[in-house]
Formats: sequence, structure tokens, C-alpha cells
Amino acid sequence: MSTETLALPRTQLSEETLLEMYWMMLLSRRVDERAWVLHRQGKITFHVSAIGHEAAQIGAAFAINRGVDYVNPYYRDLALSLAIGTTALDFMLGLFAKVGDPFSGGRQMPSHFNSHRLNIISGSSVVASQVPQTSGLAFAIKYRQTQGMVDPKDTSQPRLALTCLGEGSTSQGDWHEGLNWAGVHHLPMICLVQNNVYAISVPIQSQMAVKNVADRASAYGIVGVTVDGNDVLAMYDVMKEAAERAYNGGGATLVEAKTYRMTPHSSDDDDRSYRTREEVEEWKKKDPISRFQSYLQAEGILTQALIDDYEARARDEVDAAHKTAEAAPSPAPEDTLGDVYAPLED
Amino acid sequence: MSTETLALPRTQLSEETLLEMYWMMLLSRRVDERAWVLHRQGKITFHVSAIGHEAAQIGAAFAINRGVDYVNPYYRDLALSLAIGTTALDFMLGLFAKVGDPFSGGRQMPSHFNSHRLNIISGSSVVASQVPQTSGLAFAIKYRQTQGMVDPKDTSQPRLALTCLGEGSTSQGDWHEGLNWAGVHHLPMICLVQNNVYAISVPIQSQMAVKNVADRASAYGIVGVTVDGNDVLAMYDVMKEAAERAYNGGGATLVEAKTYRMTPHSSDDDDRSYRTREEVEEWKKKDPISRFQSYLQAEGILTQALIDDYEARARDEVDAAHKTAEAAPSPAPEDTLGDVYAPLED
Amino acid sequence: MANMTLIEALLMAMDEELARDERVFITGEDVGKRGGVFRATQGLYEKYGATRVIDSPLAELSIVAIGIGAAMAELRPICEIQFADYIHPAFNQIVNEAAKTYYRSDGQWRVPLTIRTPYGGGIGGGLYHSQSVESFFAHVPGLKVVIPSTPHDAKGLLKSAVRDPNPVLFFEPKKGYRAIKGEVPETDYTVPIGPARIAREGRDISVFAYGMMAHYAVIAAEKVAREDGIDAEVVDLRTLLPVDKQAILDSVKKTGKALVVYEDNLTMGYGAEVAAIIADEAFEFLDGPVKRLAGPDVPAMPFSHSMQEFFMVNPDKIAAAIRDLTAY
Amino acid sequence: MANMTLIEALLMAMDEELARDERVFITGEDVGKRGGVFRATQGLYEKYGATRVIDSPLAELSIVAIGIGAAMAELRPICEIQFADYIHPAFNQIVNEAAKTYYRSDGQWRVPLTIRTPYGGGIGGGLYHSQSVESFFAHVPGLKVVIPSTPHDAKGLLKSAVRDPNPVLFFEPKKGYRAIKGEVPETDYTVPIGPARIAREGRDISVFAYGMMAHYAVIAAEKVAREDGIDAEVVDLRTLLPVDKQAILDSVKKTGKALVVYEDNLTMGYGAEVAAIIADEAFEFLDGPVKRLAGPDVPAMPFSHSMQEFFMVNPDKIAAAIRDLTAY
Ligand SMILES: Cc1ncc(C[n+]2csc(CCOP(=O)(O)OP(=O)(O)O)c2C)c(N)n1
Ligand SMILES: Cc1ncc(C[n+]2csc(CCOP(=O)(O)OP(=O)(O)O)c2C)c(N)n1
Ligand SMILES: [Mg+2]
Ligand SMILES: [Mg+2]
Repeated sequence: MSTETLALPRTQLSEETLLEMYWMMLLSRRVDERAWVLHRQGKITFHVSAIGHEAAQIGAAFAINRGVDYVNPYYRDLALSLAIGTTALDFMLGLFAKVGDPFSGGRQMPSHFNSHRLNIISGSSVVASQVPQTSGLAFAIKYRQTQGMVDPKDTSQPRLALTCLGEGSTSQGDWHEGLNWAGVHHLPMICLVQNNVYAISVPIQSQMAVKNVADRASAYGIVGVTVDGNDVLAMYDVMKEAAERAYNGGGATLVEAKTYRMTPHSSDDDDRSYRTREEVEEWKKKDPISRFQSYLQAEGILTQALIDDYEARARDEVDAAHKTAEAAPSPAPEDTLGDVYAPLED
Repeated sequence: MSTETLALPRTQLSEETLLEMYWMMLLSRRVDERAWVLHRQGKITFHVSAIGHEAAQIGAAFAINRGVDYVNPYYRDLALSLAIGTTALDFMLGLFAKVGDPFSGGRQMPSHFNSHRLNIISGSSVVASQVPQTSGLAFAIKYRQTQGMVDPKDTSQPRLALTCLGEGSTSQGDWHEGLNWAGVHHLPMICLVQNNVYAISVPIQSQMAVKNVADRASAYGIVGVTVDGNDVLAMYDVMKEAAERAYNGGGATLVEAKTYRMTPHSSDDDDRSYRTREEVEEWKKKDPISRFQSYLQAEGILTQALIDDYEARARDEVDAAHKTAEAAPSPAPEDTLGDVYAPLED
Repeated sequence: MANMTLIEALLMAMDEELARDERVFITGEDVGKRGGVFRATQGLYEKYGATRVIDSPLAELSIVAIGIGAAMAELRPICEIQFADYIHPAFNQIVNEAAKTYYRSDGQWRVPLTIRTPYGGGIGGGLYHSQSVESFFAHVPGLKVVIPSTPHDAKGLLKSAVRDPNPVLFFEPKKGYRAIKGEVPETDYTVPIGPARIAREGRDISVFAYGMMAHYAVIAAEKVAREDGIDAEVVDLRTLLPVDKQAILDSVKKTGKALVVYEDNLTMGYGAEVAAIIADEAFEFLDGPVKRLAGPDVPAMPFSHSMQEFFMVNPDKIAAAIRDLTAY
Repeated sequence: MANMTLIEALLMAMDEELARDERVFITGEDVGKRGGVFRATQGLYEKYGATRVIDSPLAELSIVAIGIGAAMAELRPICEIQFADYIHPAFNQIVNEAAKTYYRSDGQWRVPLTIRTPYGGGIGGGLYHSQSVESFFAHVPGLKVVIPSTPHDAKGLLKSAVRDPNPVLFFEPKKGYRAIKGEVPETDYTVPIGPARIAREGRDISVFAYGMMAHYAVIAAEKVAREDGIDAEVVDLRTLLPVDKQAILDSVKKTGKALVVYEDNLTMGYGAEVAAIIADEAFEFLDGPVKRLAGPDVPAMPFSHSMQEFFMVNPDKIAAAIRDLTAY
């Protein structure tokens, strides 16, 4: 696994797309950094970070039919969520738990991404519980196609279901049962494990006795791939292949993105008790954004002027989102009582 | 997989032991057959059968330290339970749910084997739930050894934990989580999957997308072995190796015994709706007892006279057990109220 | 109208819903060729095919989770858990997921899911084929919990469950599968989820029950009417969540006496909630203590016939409790 | 005697039990180097080593199941579930396995297991870090359910739990971890599982509570004593299963009025059982309806501060409820 340079993309991506990917990674990073600042300032109470995971998530997002295919994210999927179509403001409204928070109306903790419009599914905080549900979404896709209710080629319809989780969460029974269905029913599904070596403080060797999470795919009769999760182009390639497999009736794929969270687990965590500063520094050298930036600059796609431009745009967006969210009113206390049951149809 | 002849045992077994194995298989079969008769006569309400599984279970039992090592069986483990030291009468008392039933005092359905004295653990009917518990038993063994509370060579102490279940039950999350612990903590454990192709009516291809259950061992970093479960000697060899691995700190083994249940799932089942008579007949030709008998006869270890002798002994034991159990009183209704909480120690 | 058993009515409901709505499918262990271990789905695999009647792997958590995912994608899953005793592995998926999805998504994602499962004792099933599990789920807002006691209601309520945009737990009193018979219209009717049903009108005492116990309570009420001239009202609760408070209070206000009957163990069983509602909101109308008749507080129902009968509530025990409370 | 927080008392109890009995070990997520996400096991890994303080895989079902197996093998596991909200994946292992093992084995196998987990709201945790889950388990004979509200009881009850030959669910009011302080003896004392505690004696009304709500109820009682001259008795239930019926009945018989306070949602919360017991066995002593003050019937506690405060029961709400019922 080369951590210094990026893989050459096997798939041809336009310069425009490459720049869009860069932009999304950058925006995610800047939004995320602002959240840490807001937390230090005591303006928000909690943040869980995607810093370090941007390449894995952006590579994944760009490989699927964004806003149409079902995506069942986890709390670390800020970049993924943005790339699918949610905004910095959406995120900030959730962070401040203010009126207009499109994820949960202030009911859930931050980073519980959700948009019915974009087919992003609202998850719980219970890790891995979304995996067999994603199998259910994929099951529904296949059901509709088999029953002739939709055309399998119709790109306005969801044609795969993607879920993400951390490597630690694969210890859950939910994961096993979900992937087992995916295998038995040959479901159009991608399970993306963002392996950042730790589950809070617990290192992967206390979590599983295999070297690669992807090795576990063979227990379900599905394809497993391990990829450098800090290489956005390698990620894109692997995810694209997995998506094509799903679209073409080839069944599910388990993708393992090897990456690292460059921050503590969340704003509640202090990672100094369980990992060395040297280790963290080592990984910071593999920062997915700098790596992609170097690549794009070397390829002559990205200039310093453009970078400055993107940075300014990001700052503006983050500032505006932060201000709007901070100024927005809190939910009415009585909102507690809403949305317990969906109303009956006629 | 030869289904006609038996593997030559790699391990040297005395004639005496071979005959004891034959006897246990025969006894289990005759007890089992009687249970079916009793059910047809309306004398008992339920029976779940081990017929067809005797080689898998007897091969397993003889490879461990019977009555000392922990065994967490499942409902189909009649032969295993007998080989560890429970009796035909024990089973019959459970079958009739009479006073003296040593498994549960009439509280559980039949075939919920249990003996604290023999380190057979009382299980529930919830399939696979015993698997991670068995990891817990194995964990305790290792804990005691690591802490110096017992000598790892002391054969009066449990040195491994064995659990059995059907192939269908490996779909449960419990199984995944249990084997994951076994792998991570390198536990002295054997998970024996008795793969009889069906989970009630559901065939294995609707259950999992892999050819062999044992293939799944690689997801846990443990050894997986597939063996002809109708070949008692092959079973013994594989289990012996697994046991030695456990005893010597080599970690856990997943053993898959390919077999077939020659009866319906239980006395409540009618298997004609989901499998052909031809298939059943085909497997009857591979009857583990006849195969072993032919082998022992060919080797000159078993004579017709001895067979007749064993049959007579089995008939006597079964008759006596049946009579005693039938004549025994039912538990007092108020026994319902006992054993809710264990009393405090001082 | 046809006279049929409870389980036949359930089968009829599923058959009609499968025919009516292409989005309806069934999954669970042995629901396919085998037609279910109780035969509740008998013939549906042959009629609707393997895409719509699907044998699941042996894994309840995923049976429910597949249902949740498919329901979020706006199919209409009917998930069968083979015995209520085996619903516990799916507890997290039901309680943390199905029940909370609509709420946590601010009303964006709904889970129109039906989970059917046979529950209750008296059939020689021992600890793990006899459990009553309704009280766990009746504590969870976001779920609906339904238990029919007549074939008519079984069909009508199951159809309502399938069409409900929320997760519905549909518990079927398995002892009554073939023991309870009644008239069932062949038409496409529904029975609304929510309202309780007065199974027998009476003036002297209110008996609250559901499932097999509602059936038994009517038998007991007829018995005490005959033998003791007691006129007991039997309220078949039918929907446990959301609870029909009004029906409970109306009945107690009329009779002044309340007996709650359930076959689950006593402590924290569903009758606790019914009793608590009465003790709060009908306090001034009470002519006697609020009584509960339930199973003993032991881990589960034993297998042996002698112990099972000791555990089970039956019409005689109900009749005795009615007499005692009426005499108070 | 030392003045310390609730969580310090818990840590002290575990430290002492680890030192006292070699069979005691701790497992759970992040309990090792990290010392637990709430720091309840801080320093124990360093002191007792990796064999006895074990970071588990991220899988609650197996944390409990490993505990069950090890307990059957006569070790004394203390299993930590990081948040009570995540106990649901282990529901089957607790309810069908741990609770029923002694019974199903005819008393041959026991499960001396302690499951610790922080529960309750008010800490900005939203739907999945605020749940109260005690009522699910208080329905399950074979389990013991314990909830301390003072540092003294926390230490003494946790030590009793570790030594108990049965599975004990030990729920810790996390909002009180650092907020509740008190005197804790440095000696090796235990507080028995079972008996409730009169947290404040009074004559006018009985308030039943546990955990954070018991703490709040005392504050509320002092407030109404000061402001309204109401003399409220506060009973800290401490052990929810088996329930201390006698303590409940004695108190109500004395005061004639009963208010049950819990922070879980109302319907089928633990207060339902307390109310039902009173409505049955103290009926003749009641001078007013049995009242419950609890959270609203919504799927879980929301994150936003405004909604969280709406959901949470607090001393003011309790004081108001005391006043209302006293005035009845
Ligand atoms: C079922 C469950 N148990 C525990 C937690 C608490 N928790 C939140 S995140 C986390 C670690 C997750 O690690 P991993 O799956 O590797 O994902 P990462 O955070 O490293 O991306 C834990 C233990 C939870 N959310 N859900
Ligand atoms: C959790 C759970 N779900 C369902 C059942 C009902 N049930 C009992 S045995 C069985 C099939 C088991 O199949 P398999 O694991 O292959 O074992 P076999 O009976 O074939 O030996 C089922 C579904 C159960 N006992 N436990
Ligand atoms: Mg991780
Ligand atoms: Mg099988």
C-alpha cells in the first residue's frame, strides 16, 4: 500500500469531477474544523469528526448515483453526506440542534445524517444496526426489479444500497446477519468499512483476529476488497467496481478502506491514554487531502490560485452556515411530542 | 468425501474403545427409536431426534475429556450426552417430564441435556445462544490458567469447552460474536457444526452463500475443518486434533460435520413438504451405524454374536428406562415456583 | 361468512393482502414450502412464489431488520418470528430501530412493518415455546401492539396492521390457533387498531384481558353468570399500545370493580399498566382494590403438564377471581 | 469516611472486589487503558492487568454471553455496557439465558454475573445516550435489578451484586455520576439487595423513586417542606426486582397518598408496577388516586436542550406533583 502517492485512477475522471471531489473533501474538512472550534468555545456540546476519512467517503460518494441510491451512513460520514447533497448549513443546524435541522429537527445528536429527499437514511447511534437494514433496502430494490415494478436500468430509481461503519462495529451480530442476507440473496449492496484502526480506544487486534476486515467477505460468498482509504482515487475505483457489480446483478461487495481518524473519537474523548502522539503524527503525513492536492497540482489540474479560491469559498460557506445556525431558534419544547406515529393513509 | 468406507483412523484406538464407540452409537439409536414409538403411542408429546448424527457426536465425545471438559450441547445431541455419561433413564425421565429428570426436573422440553456433575451445560431452546457462552466457559478456563489458579496440565479440570449446533444456527449473530471472541482471545474451544443440510425445512443454500460452514473460520482467524460426519473415525481424528490444539494453547477450531438427519426435524414436523423421499433414501445408505458396523466386522473387531449381545443389552436398557420413567410420578405443581434465585452464600 | 379457526382467519388476511398489494411480502423461518411451522402461511408460497414468500435464514434480528429496510423503501413486509420466545434477539432492531425511526428522522422515514408471532402457553412448549412478551413492547412508544382473540378480529386487525404506516407487533395466541373458532366475513374488511372491544357487557365487575385470556374471560363470565348470578363485563383490549384508556375507564366507572387478567408473569406484566391507569384516573369510582390475575413470577412456563397447568391462568381461576372481587 | 461522587464510589467498589477475589474480572468496551468512557474503571487496568480488565470487542451480546459462560464456570464477571441504550442487542442473552439458567437447570447452574450500565437522561445524549431501560428487566424473574442513588449505596450495592450468585443488572444514574456526592466508608461493607430505603421520613404523602429521581425527590420534598409545610416521605426503592413490597405498603399505609416518580416514559414504566401493587394491596388506606410522574410517551429523549428539559422530570416538577396530590 503506497501511502505517498495516489494510485492512478483506472476509471477516467474529468478534471471537473476531480476538482469537485477535491472541493468536497476540503469543505468537509473546514466544516469539521469549525465544529471543533465551536466546541472549544463552548457553543456546542458535542462533535464527532470525519477528519482523516475524507478520501474514503468522497471516493465512495462519487462512485454511486448520489441522491438516488440509498445511503445508510454512520456518524463519521460528514464528507459523504455533503457529497450526496446535504449542506454545511444542514450540518450546522444539527450541530446546534436548531429549528430547521433537516436531519432530525434537533432530536438526534449531531452527525446523524438524514434526508428522505436524497435517500439518506436516518440512523440510530447503535453501531452496525443499520447494516441488516441496508440489506433490507437492497432487498427492496431487487424485489421491485424482480416483480417488474421498476426497470433495473432506470437511473431515477435507487439501484443499490450503501452503508458505512467502522471496523470495530463489524464485531456486532447485526453485521454478520446483514452480510449473510446480502450473500444469500445476491443483493445490490455495498458495505463500506472505514477501518481507522481503533474503536474509541480499542485497537483492531482486540477486535478481531484477522488482518483485513475484507477477509471476512468470504464467509458470506461476496467479494471483499481492501483499499487505501486515504487515496481518493483508489477508493473511487474500488467503489465504482462495487457499484457496477450491484447495478448489474453481481451481488454485494464488502469494501474495507484502511484509514485513520486524525482526531480523538469525539469531543468527549481524550486519545492520549491509548495511542502515542508519534503514531498520530505518522498518519498525519498521510493526510488524504494533502495527498490529493499534491496529485492534482502535479497533474496541473489544481493551481495555488484555485486552492485559495476554494479556501475562501469554504470559509464563506462555513461562516454563513455557522452564523445562520447559531442565530436560529431552538425547537419548541413541545416538539418532543411530535412524530411518534405516522398518520394513517386513506 | 467417501461415503462408502470409513477413513482409516490416524489416531490409534484400542479395540475396546472402538467397541465402546459402537455401543454408544447403537444405544443412542435404540433410545431414539423408542422415543419415536412412544410418541406414536401418544405416551409422550415431543421428540427431537439424533438419528443420523450418531457418528458426528460419538466421534466428538471420545476426543475430549468426557465429564470434565465443558460441553454445551444442542437439542440433537442425544448420542453426545450419553457418551459423556448421562443414561438412557436420564433421557427417558426428561422425555416423560417426570420426577428425577436430571436435566431440568421436568421444566424443560426433552433433549435439553444437562448435568452439572458432568460439566454438561443446560441450554435454552434459542439456537446459537450457547455459542458465545461457550466462549465464556473457554475464557474462564484460560483465565484460571493465566492467573495460575489451575495447572493447565491438570486433567481433572476442564481444559476446553465444546459446543454443538446446526448449520442453520450459524446465521445467528450470537455465533459470529462467539467465534470472534474465540479468535481474538485464542480460546480453548471447539465449535462443532452438525451440518445436516436443513434447518427444519430451509435448505442450506437459503441459509448461507458458502459451500462449507467451515470456510467461515477464516473470518475469525481460527482453524476450520470439514469432515464426513457419518464417518465416526474421521470425526474422531478431526476432533482429537482440535482438542489437542485447545489443550496446547493453540486456540479454537470450527469443525463442520457433514451429515443428515434421517428423520423429520422433530415429532412436530412433516418433512415431505420440503424434501424428496429419494434424497432421504440416498442418505439412509450412508447410515453412520451400519458403516461403522461394516468396518468393525471387516476388521474382525465386531462379530455377529457381539452385535446380538449389544442389541440385547440396548433393548434391556431402553426397556428398563422406559418403564421406570413411565412409572415415575409427575413433578408437584408447586415445583413451578422453585429455583428462581440461587440462595446467597455466606 | 364462514366459520373458521383463528389461524385460518390469519391465513385469509395474508392471502388477501398479498393479492391486493404487490408491495406486500412475507419472510420468516419455514414460511415457504413448509407453510410455517403452525401452517399460518400454508399455500402462499405456491400461490405467490419465492419472491414474495421467502424462507429467511435462521436469524431473527435480520428478519426484522430486513423488514425495516424494506419498509423504509415502502414495501409492506410481514415478518414472522416462529415463536415469540425468539423475538428477543431482534429486540434492539424493534425497540431502538423500528420504533424510533419516524421520530428520529423528524417524520421523514416511516416503517410500515408487521411482525407476526405466536405467543403464550398451555401447549406443552416449556420455557421457550410459551412466553408472553407483549409487555416489553407495550412500553415502547412508536410501536403498535395488537393481540386478537377472535377469528373476526384476527383477520381485520392483521389487515389493518399490514396497511398501517407504523411498525405493528402482532401477537397471536397460539393456544387459540385451532381452539378458537368464529364467523369471518369473506369481504375485505378491517378492524381498526386502537379501540378495545366489549366482549361481554355486564354491570357488576370489569374484567380486562386480551388474546387467549379474553377468550377464557368470556367463558368465565358466562360461568359466574350461570352459577352465581354475577354480571361481569369483559373488555377485550385487542390493542395494547396505544392503549384504549377511555374504554378501560368507561367500564370501571360503570362497574366499580376491576380485574385484569393476563397469562404472563405478574410483575411488570401488561396488567400493571391497566391497573395503574385505573388507580389514577378511575380512583373515585372504585368499590374495591384493583386485582390482577396472572402467571407466577418464575422465569418461564415449565414443560411438565402438572407445572404448566399450575402456571396457566384458565377459566376456573378467572371465575374464582371474579367471585372474590365481586364479594369484596 | 470520605466524601466522594457516585462514580468514585463505584470505582472503589470494583477496586476492592478485584483485590478481594481473584475470580472477579471486568470486561466491556474501553474499560481497559481508557478506563471507561465515564472513567468508572480508571486505573484498574494498570493495577490488575490485561487478564482481569479486558477491552471487549464492540459487541454487547457477547459481552454479556462471555459473562454468562464465565459465571457458569464460577468466575465473577463484571460486564460493562457502555450505555444502557446499547443493552438491547444483549436482550436475549439476559432475558432468555442469564435469567433462566438456574431455573431451567433445576438449580444446577447458576450465573453470578453483574452487568453495570449507565442509564438515564439529562446529559445531552439524545435518543441513544439517555434511555431508561430498567422496566424491561424488572419484568424478568431470575434477574435482580438494582439502582443506587447515593455514593454509599452505590458502593455497598455493587459489592453485593458482585457477590450475588444470580445475574444482577446494576443501573447507574449517569447524570448523578459526578453530581451526587456523599460520605462513603472506606471499609468493606455491603448494602443488601432487596430492601428499599426511607430517604426522608414524612407523614403526608409517599413519594417512590430510584436513581436520579430519588435524589431529586428528596430535594423536592425539602422544598415543599420549606415552602408549603408538606411533610413528604421519600422511599428510594434501590432494588426494583425483587421489589420490596412491604416498604411500599408500609409507607402508603402511613401516608394514604402515593406518588411514583420515574424518568422513563410513562406507559409500562416501572411505576406502573408500584402503582398496581398499591392499588391492590393498599387500596383501603388510600386517600387519593395513585399518581405517576414520568417522562412523556415518546420513543426517547431528544437531544436539543429545550426538548430534553421538557422530557426530563426534575425537582420542580416533583414538587408540583407533591403539592397537587397533597391537596387532593
Ligand atoms: C451498540 C453500540 N455500542 C457502543 C456504542 C458506543 N460507541 C460509539 S462509537 C464506538 C466505537 C466505534 O468504533 P468503529 O466501529 O471502529 O468506528 P469509528 O468510530 O472508529 O469510526 C462505540 C463503542 C454504540 N454507539 N453502539
Ligand atoms: C432463535 C431461534 N429461532 C428459531 C427456533 C426454532 N427452531 C428450532 S430448531 C430450528 C432449525 C435449526 O436448524 P439447524 O441449526 O440446521 O439445526 P438442525 O435442527 O438441523 O440440527 C428452528 C428454526 C429456535 N429454536 N431458536
Ligand atoms: Mg474504528
Ligand atoms: Mg440443520
